[in-house]
Amino acid sequence: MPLLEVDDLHVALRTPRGPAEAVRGIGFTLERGETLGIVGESGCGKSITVQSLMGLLPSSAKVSGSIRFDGRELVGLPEREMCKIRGDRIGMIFQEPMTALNPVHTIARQVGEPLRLHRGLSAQAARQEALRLLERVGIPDAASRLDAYPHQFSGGQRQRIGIAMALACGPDLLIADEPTTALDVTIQKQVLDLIRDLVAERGMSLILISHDLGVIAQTVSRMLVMYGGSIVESGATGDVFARRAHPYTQGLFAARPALGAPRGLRLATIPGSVPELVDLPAGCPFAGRCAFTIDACHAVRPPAEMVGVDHAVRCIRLDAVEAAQASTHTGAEVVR
Amino acid sequence: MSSVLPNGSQAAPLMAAPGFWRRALRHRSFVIGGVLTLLLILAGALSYVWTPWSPYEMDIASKLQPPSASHWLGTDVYGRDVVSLLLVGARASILVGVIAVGIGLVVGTALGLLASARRGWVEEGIMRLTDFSLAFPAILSAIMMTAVFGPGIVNAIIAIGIYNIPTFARITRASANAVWAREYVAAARACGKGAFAITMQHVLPNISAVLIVQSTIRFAIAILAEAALSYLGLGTQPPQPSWGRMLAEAQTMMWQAPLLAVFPGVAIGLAVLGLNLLGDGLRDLLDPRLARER
Amino acid sequence: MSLFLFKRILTLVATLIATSVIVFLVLEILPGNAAQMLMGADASPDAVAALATKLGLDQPAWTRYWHWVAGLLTGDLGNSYAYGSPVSELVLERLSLTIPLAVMAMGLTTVLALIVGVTAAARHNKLGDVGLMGLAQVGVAIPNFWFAILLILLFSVKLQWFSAGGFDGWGEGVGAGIKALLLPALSLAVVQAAILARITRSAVLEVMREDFVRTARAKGVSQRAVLWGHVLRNAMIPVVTVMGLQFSELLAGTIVVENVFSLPGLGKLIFQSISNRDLIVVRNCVMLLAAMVVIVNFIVDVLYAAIDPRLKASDL
Amino acid sequence: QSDKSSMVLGMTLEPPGLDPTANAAAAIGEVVLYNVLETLTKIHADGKVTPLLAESWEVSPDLKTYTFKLRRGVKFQNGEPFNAQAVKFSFDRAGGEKSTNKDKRTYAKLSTQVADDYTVVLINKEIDPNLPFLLGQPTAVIVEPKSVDTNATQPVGTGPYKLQNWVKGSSLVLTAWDGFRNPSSIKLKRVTFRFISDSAAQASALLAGDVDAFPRFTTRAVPQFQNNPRYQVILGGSRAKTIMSINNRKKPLDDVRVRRAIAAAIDRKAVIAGAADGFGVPIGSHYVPDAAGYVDTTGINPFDPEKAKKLLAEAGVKTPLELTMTLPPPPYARQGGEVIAAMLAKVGIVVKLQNVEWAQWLSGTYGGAHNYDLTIVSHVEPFDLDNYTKPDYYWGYDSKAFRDLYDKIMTTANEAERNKLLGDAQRMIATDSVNAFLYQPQFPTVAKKGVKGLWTAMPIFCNDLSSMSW
Amino acid sequence: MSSAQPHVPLLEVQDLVRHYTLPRESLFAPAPKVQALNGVSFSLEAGRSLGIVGESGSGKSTIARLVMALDRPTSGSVRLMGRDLHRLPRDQLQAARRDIQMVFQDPYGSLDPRQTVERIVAEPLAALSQSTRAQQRERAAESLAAVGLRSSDLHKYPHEFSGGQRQRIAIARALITRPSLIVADEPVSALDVSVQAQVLNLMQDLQQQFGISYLLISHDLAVVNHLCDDVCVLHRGLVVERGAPGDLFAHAEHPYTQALLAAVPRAEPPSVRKML
Ligand SMILES: Nc1ncnc2c1ncn2[C@@H]1O[C@H](COP(=O)(O)OP(=O)(O)OP(=O)(O)O)[C@@H](O)[C@H]1O
Ligand SMILES: Nc1ncnc2c1ncn2[C@@H]1O[C@H](COP(=O)(O)OP(=O)(O)OP(=O)(O)O)[C@@H](O)[C@H]1O
Ligand SMILES: [Mg+2]
Ligand SMILES: [Mg+2]
Repeated sequence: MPLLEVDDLHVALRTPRGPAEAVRGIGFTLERGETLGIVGESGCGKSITVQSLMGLLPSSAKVSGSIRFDGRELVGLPEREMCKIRGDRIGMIFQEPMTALNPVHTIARQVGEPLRLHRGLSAQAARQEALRLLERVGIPDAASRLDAYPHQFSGGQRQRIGIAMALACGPDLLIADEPTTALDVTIQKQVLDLIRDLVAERGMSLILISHDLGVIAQTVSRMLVMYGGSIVESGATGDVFARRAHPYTQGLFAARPALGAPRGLRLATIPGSVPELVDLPAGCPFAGRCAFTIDACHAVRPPAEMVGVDHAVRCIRLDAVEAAQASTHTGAEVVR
Repeated sequence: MSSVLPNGSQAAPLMAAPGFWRRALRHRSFVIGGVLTLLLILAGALSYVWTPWSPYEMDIASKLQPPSASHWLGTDVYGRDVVSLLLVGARASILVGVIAVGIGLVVGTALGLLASARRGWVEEGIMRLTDFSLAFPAILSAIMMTAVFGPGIVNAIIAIGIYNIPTFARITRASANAVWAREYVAAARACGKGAFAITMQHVLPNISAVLIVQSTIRFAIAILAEAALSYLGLGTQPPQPSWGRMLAEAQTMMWQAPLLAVFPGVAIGLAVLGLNLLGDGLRDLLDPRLARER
Repeated sequence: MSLFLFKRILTLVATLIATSVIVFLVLEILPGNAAQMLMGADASPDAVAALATKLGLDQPAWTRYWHWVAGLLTGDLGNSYAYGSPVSELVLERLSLTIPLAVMAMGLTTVLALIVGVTAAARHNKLGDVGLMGLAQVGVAIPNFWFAILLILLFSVKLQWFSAGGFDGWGEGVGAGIKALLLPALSLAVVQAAILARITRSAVLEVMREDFVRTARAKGVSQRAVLWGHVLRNAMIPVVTVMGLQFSELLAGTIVVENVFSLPGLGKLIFQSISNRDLIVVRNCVMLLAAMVVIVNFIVDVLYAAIDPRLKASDL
Repeated sequence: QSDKSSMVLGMTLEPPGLDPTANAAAAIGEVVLYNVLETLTKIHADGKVTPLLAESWEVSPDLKTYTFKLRRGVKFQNGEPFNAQAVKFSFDRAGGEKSTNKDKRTYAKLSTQVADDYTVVLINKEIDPNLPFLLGQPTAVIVEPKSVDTNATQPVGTGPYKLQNWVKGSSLVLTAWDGFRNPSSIKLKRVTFRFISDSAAQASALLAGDVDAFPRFTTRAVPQFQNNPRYQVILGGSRAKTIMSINNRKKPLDDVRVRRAIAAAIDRKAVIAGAADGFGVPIGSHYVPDAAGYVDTTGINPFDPEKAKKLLAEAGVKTPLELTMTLPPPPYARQGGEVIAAMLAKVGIVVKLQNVEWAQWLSGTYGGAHNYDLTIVSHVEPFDLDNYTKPDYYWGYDSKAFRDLYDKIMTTANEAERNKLLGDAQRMIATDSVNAFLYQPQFPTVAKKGVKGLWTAMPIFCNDLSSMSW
Repeated sequence: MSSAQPHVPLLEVQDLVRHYTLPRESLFAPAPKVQALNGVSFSLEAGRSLGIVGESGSGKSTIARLVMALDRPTSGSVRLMGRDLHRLPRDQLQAARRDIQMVFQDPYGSLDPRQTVERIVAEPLAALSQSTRAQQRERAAESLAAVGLRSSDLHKYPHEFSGGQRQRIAIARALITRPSLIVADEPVSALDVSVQAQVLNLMQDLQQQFGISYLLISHDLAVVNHLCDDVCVLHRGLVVERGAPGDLFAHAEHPYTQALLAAVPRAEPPSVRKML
């Protein structure tokens, strides 16, 4: 049995301008010990997806479909039950290390909180455990800094504290929602290395969200590319990087300025902007921004098509895309 | 301060925006608040041309009558018509609220803005000044002013207004400091804008929500403060009625004619409610983030 | 920390000096004097003059100012013109009522406001929120003396649980004292609580949007525990600011409620002393109030630092 | 009330000290007079004067020499004996150079001689037939020489009660003094005075049972007690005269016709209803019905707005005539002012009301430049017709005829004759319409049903505890 | 001006030092100091662009603030076309600001939410107060057009735009005075890749079109590489290495630069890397 099975997940958010379908029929599975990356433009529904796994959506959100975690259905699970899973079976690391920690509680308290909650540890025992965790995530001189407050740590250290907190109860699944976006490259590297090591060490499953393809490439074995609330491409990281079957995936890759590329070269951009969630088109959400758009694209949402082993793409113009790719594949876009 | 004057005023661009009134009329609390406030103003205005009875005419023989067809809300201890008193009393209450809050708002906000624009010892000085004036509660300064200049609505208003100054100054400074720390202010400074222009164009509009809400709360407090001052004989002077004075007078009659205290109480409550709702509504409507629908 | 203290003390001294001059000058303008007031209309004029001499009222203003300030420095506040007893005694007596009353009122205010504010914020825009905030709206609009009379009507006259007023000091026991102050404290607290509840609500709502709340929830902390354990303390800064203002207001602004409950509070003493032209009492009371406001501000600042570890005392 | 030996009395104002010889506040007398400190004579509710510390007294035919025989075996509460020396000390001190006694002038005219330990002879420089009454007032208390400096806080007297405890601003407790000469006559062992200034609070204190009796209760709240079987309401007259004083010096008020017009514009009944909630008796002159020699003068200037207008026209006053009325803090003044202003408006006199504090009233209206047109005040002094003999008094009435008449009153020993002259004096003031005489206030006392011994009338303000019981 | 005048670089920063004094911990101990900049010098020729990279806290933003004269240096000078900005009288500084504009990191925080786009974009002109409202509007529309926005956007408010569009508005504001230098403090780090690309392209276009120089601050080496002729690597308030980006990244000498380069994640999965 896979650890996580998501099937036809829909999330509708109530907004002043009507309901917005932020997630539209997502499905994927995650085995124990597997690492999964999610990439996509800002606002495409990455965070909403993982928040629905955690049951952390705003109360205005309507979730339908199925999320089976370790065989248990999470959709519609009462809040009390969900509280027991959160932080215990599923841990989460957030994007902003600067604001994700409570500024008025000591770090020992914050790291020990899940332990007290789920393991029933005494304050003293939780503190001991917190010390162990903080040492494990590499907070220097952790013993003397247990009673320090978040603002007394650097961004990288804070993110480590966040990781320690997520790992406190040894979850089966670790979700990291853009854990390094706010950090500079050297720190980012440390944090990602740490997450990788910990996942390997404990045999956890990992879901990592990022819009940095470099981060995804180095951290996860499988990836999903999301756009407009649905998965447009999924597969093993290597396959997706090699094939870039969906035009949107191509756009994402092309837009990235590469180190060492000749100066003055224009970056390829994706014209237009992400469609409004409130009035998403009936067809392919990327239709209109895509160079390969034909009328059929607007008509109906493209079905998933397998283009390789475990490599699915939702595009009806795959042939045209592939043809174009072959002809314009120049060195300019090649990553070194 | 910069020699550059702001180019044209902020001129409430949102108010002028074509959709403003359309949106406003769909905003529930704005409409309810607006109606109540309008009623308050109308009551005051109406009293200039018409009241069911003379609010000054005493008829001691028919004192303390319960509500009836001729006296809709009954009569007071001098046999005056309560409805007429309420209508005329609205004037004084509006006056107290508007001017007392106005004084506090204008002077206090100016001081608060100055403190946060200048920082350093100016800020320190202004803040200590507010500390100092807070040591004089409104009632105390009212008592002193009354003792020196004699009681009366004007002195009461000034005393309450003065008391509002430090409150507004503190609130303004706190929120203005937050605005000064924002990047768009740095951007404006990078453009070469002076402190005055930044204050008028960036700081003030961005703290307006806080000020609007605070003003409506303070308005309520001012009306009640006038009531308290009247209760001590320091507020509106007879025969001029005010809601506060009616309440204070009815208070001595609580045991015989409890309704007399209910009517002005309800009037104050409604006025305050109306203004608060109006303030909340205005705050929402003036916020461009909430204003536009695409 | 010590620099901070030093600055504070300097502020206190400067405030007090300014207060002393202004208070003295303002009071000098008041028409009438204590001797005349004490002797009343029918008194023989020479008796009035004799009293004025006895009280030192016939000395020039600056001499009196100097005597007063010199007295302050040596801790001698002088004797009340009206009561004849030392001002310090008189004021201490009043403070033994006013401070407990203000503290009780503030305590009630805080408890009421936090419960209402947090509960309303938790039910943001739902029926409970609208209802509670409507109640707060009404609370702001209720004149406190009016509410005080309602309390008396219910609890003293109808139920006879409490006496309708008066306070016989703490000599009768702490329980009796608290009982005597409960209704006044409640009637003071209702309006203040209504204001504070609104502020609490918006502060809590603001904090609830912050990222760390989500972090806490992701740890499996329940909605309620997040609210009281994580959110509230972060929301306390604006709440404490307003509490400081309210407390200062309570120290002297309770004359009306003191009247309704016939309590011998500081506000009433000041009011009485002004009308009696017992200026020596007024002057000293205002000085005391000024000092207390500065001290309350200081406490508020210390509270800030206690609430939010990011604000070290040295930054204040 | 289960405990029959104690009682709680309500009082509107708190005394500022407890020494009636140093401070004029009426509240002092209400607490200490006859209870802690005693006088040679005692005034009773009906106005009669009986011996107290004096056993008897004799008056010389010229009304100038009084010989008092003092009670023997009386001790002060500090153990010192009461005797003629104490009396001489008290009166000399009251009239002395440094005296701050309100009635300093009265005592300055007295010379006190000790005939023997228990006999005192008082020689009055001027004739005052009311001297025995005056000697029963709070300012005439006999004090113990060693205690005079601390009487304000620790009064030492010869009376049945001692000060037990005083919570300033709230309440004061007197307990029976076991050294009193006649302890068995004292039924209440412990009496608490509770100070409640707010009128609604007064009512609630009675209703809540916090207070057993409330003399001089706020008139506003009386009606609800009148038909409540749990309470008794006693209405008593007083020697007080509530009047609207007119500044006789100012134009056009110096014209008697204008003053008469003002008087004629005022409906006393309505004023009583408005200012005193009906608790008053109309008076036509500066004299009250309970006092000796009273004549009804209310007919001299009856309520007649038409006549008022006519009088104004006669006097050549252009209407609207604008006047200010300066009002001191008591409710009777503030409320009465409002009512009278409304009445005067009807005859073309526009009155601007100006509320002032007592201190301002004393320094600006009553004293100083007498800068006012009209004011309302209650004159509570029992015998104060002599104020009409003082041209520099605040209303500025300057009439030789009246001065002569008053001199004659003071030198007339025969009581009937004196009363007749007093009647003439009342008529003269009323005819000259010096002030607008409004009413004699009635002071309601509200008490629980069982309280006995409360004064029905109030010639002076005092709470005679020795007569009270359950 | 005579042609004989010696060559003056557009921007010359000399020995810039900025120490921040932290609040005293005790009355007697000296106040602690943060040495944000310890003597930074560089110069920038007209028409060229300089990138400044470095880790968080290395003093990048401090340089930007000093160059913009938003803050005073502890010592050192900032010369814009020969004029020392920190010594100019107020009115001349104001005039000098016409030549130098800034784009901030945060597209959400750097636009006043209560002002229309028109007012935001025209703000630098308004501050110079030499033009009428109508002129300002016209220039604002031009400026918006230059960044690819419509003039109908003039009346909208910032919240109505996406992050990339907001950053365009910020750039339009910087452009409106036709400055010779734009200081951009992390202009794209808050944006996701596809929007980032739009903004970088735009900046590049404008550079070509108007000959604007950028002082580009970033911690993303690729971004600097994309836009700049020169790069300074900042480390603990000092410039540790500088040069053309291509050379620098190919042959980094300073260990910190090397660490920086090594940390950049490569957008290639392990399998691909193995293949190479
Ligand atoms: N509470 C909410 N109410 C209404 N709409 C929301 C809410 N939260 C998110 N959205 C919308 O849902 C969509 C998906 O949001 P989500 O946070 O999942 O994006 P994301 O992919 O995580 O983007 P980013 O990379 O910027 O974090 C966005 O368009 C967003 O505006
Ligand atoms: N106002 C200030 N007071 C005290 N220290 C400051 C202040 N501003 C900046 N610093 C300190 O100066 C140093 C340099 O700050 P600066 O903001 O220039 O860094 P940066 O390179 O822009 O970093 P980032 O990449 O995080 O934006 C930092 O250690 C910072 O903590
Ligand atoms: Mg997200
Ligand atoms: Mg920076």
